[in-house]
Amino acid sequence: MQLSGHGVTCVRGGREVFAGLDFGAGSGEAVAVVGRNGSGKTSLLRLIAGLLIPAGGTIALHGGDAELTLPEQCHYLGHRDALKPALSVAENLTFWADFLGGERFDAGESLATVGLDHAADLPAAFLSAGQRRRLSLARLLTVRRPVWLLDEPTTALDVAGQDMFSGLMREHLARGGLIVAATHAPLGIDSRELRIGGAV
Amino acid sequence: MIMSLGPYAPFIVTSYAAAALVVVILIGWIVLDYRSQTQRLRELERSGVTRRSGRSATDRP
Amino acid sequence: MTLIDLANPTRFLALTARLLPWLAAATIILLAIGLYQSATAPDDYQQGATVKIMFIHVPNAWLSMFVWGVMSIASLGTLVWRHPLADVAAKAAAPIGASFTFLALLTGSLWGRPMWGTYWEWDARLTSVLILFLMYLGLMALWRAVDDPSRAARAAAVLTLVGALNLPIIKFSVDWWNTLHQPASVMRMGGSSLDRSFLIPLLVMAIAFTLLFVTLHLAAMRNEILRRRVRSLQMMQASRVAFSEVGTGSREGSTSKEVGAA
Amino acid sequence: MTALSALIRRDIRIALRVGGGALIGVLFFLTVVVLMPFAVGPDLALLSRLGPAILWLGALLASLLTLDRLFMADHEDGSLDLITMSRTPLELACAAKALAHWLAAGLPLIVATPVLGLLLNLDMVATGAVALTLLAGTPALTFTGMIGAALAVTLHRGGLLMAVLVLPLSIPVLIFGVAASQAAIVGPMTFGAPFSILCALSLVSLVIGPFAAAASLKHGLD
Repeated sequence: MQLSGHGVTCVRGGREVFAGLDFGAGSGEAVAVVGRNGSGKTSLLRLIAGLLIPAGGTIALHGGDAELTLPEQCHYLGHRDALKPALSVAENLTFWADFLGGERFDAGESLATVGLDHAADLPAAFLSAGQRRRLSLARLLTVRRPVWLLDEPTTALDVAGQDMFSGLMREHLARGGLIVAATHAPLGIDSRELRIGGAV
Repeated sequence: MIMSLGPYAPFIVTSYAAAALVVVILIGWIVLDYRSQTQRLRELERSGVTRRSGRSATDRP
Repeated sequence: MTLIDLANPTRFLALTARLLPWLAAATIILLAIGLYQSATAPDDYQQGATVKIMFIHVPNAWLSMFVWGVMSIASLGTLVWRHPLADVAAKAAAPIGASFTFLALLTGSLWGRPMWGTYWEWDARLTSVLILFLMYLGLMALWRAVDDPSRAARAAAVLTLVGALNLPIIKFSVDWWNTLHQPASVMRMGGSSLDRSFLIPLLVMAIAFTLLFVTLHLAAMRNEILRRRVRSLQMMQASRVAFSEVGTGSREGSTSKEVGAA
Repeated sequence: MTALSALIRRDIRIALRVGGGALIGVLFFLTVVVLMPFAVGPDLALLSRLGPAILWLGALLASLLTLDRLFMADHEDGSLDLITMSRTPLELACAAKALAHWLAAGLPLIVATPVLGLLLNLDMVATGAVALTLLAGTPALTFTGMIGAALAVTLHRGGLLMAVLVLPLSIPVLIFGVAASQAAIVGPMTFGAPFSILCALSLVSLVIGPFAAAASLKHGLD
């Protein structure tokens, strides 16, 4: 599997954020997107996820499921957790599992992996920021997608949480998945660096 | 030329006058808008902000 | 000169700069002819001299719908073809269309005062035009509500197209509602009863007003393009100020060049 | 299919739980209708004549106000990004969300209609007619209002602007909804004609609404 972008140009609100960007990542590879604030890290992830439309260039995934589009094979973990405070932890997770569809794993097991099994029946409103992030990670485990797009994934996670998350990413890469992560902090795994918008 | 507009002359005259007024306002708005935009472009250029390749923003070939 | 050539705003500005004086001249000549003809047109045996109001009411009513049609095509251009001038055209047309719609309403009500004895009758046609006017105002409010023109453009395009689909339904509903509530008094104007002596000035006036719209629209589009240039230059200026504070100003000037309506 | 039913079940659950807006809509409907006699006077004959119109206006405003946050809430917490990326077509997801909203916020209005009919001195037939027209017409209100809710996401603005944009589009529904109820109560025309047009309007909006909302959302997620 090979994710590649050629000459990708991003325009936001009439301003060119970056232009002519080339990048690539193969199975088992992680790319860390780095750059200062406003250089377009989040925009790049959203372009890959199909949430923004590139002003120029192409992004494609070769060797994936030919029936599906690129966004449909991606997990996007953004700044926002996509959690509903009125629903319980388990309800939140099973909803996304049901809605996203595809190959599916046991929700309870994923909750145990991220350390939230004791809180399954609590409303998500009671969770702390770190716990919410863990619950989002459980979504990536319950529904399998080959491409993970992670936007500042380690914020709000404590040291133990970051270690757990590094382990999850290594497993994902070992399965042949690929990761594109926008980050300021080190990811804790081997990764290639993609620098956008000049020096930090 | 003298027109006889009958008893309803005020309505007819008002209609035509209103149409003329609205059209004049539209034209005035467009002309003033054009002036203010070109003015601002010139000011921006004077302060050193240029469009790419140094072309003038107000250029008209 | 194809649509692709026109996609370049600079070329559009150059072309319209040459075209506009001719358009304006044609508009003035046709308007003069139309006004003369409507002044000399005989009185209607039923409506008397008030039929003269029709010579401006009908062209404005026609334009109120025509402009929405123009905006709908421009909206398709925004959503489907992503033509860079499409949303400029849509945005520039809205206030002009609203003005013509307002004139249609006003002249309609001035015509109605002698005919019906009241300025406002919940007549099917006037009511439909009133709703159209409300929709124009809503659309203009939408354009004003958002700072980023490309974001507003997409929302406005969706609303314009939904409006275009809905207008016939609204027209039909209002007609139906009108016959339900006042089956007898229907204003009789138009159709076969129109004499040639009315038809020709009406036609000339309609063409003259359409030309007037085209002229105003092109001029307003030029303004809109310039406005976007101002906006992107200001954004460049802002980012330059921001970055020069950090001390990397010189490089940023080249990477964040202005795109928008360039 | 599981995806859509999961979405519907989730939205209904959220609407009915603490913080959900479904019941506030009914309360608003009730308040508006109770307000009317203070404006037009407690004349029972007049109230029963205006009854269908009052109920329809109340339902129109109530469904519009609750629609405001149909997509906004999902946009704010990032759910909308995932919904857009998913394997379910966005048009279907929009339709599912609107359906869920109608089940949670529209149906209660219809259930409340008989009670409000009593307050407005409507007899059994009249109340039944109004409830039936609301049943046929409120889906149209929800599905046209959905377009406004999607625009609100694109524009980052909801509230009044949305109401101004959407209300003119709901005029046909109002006309035929009230006309059908009046026809059933006082005549002279048959109930069938306006009622079937009302149903047709609902069906048309069922098609236009999701497509327009999806078109607005697809391009407005920056």
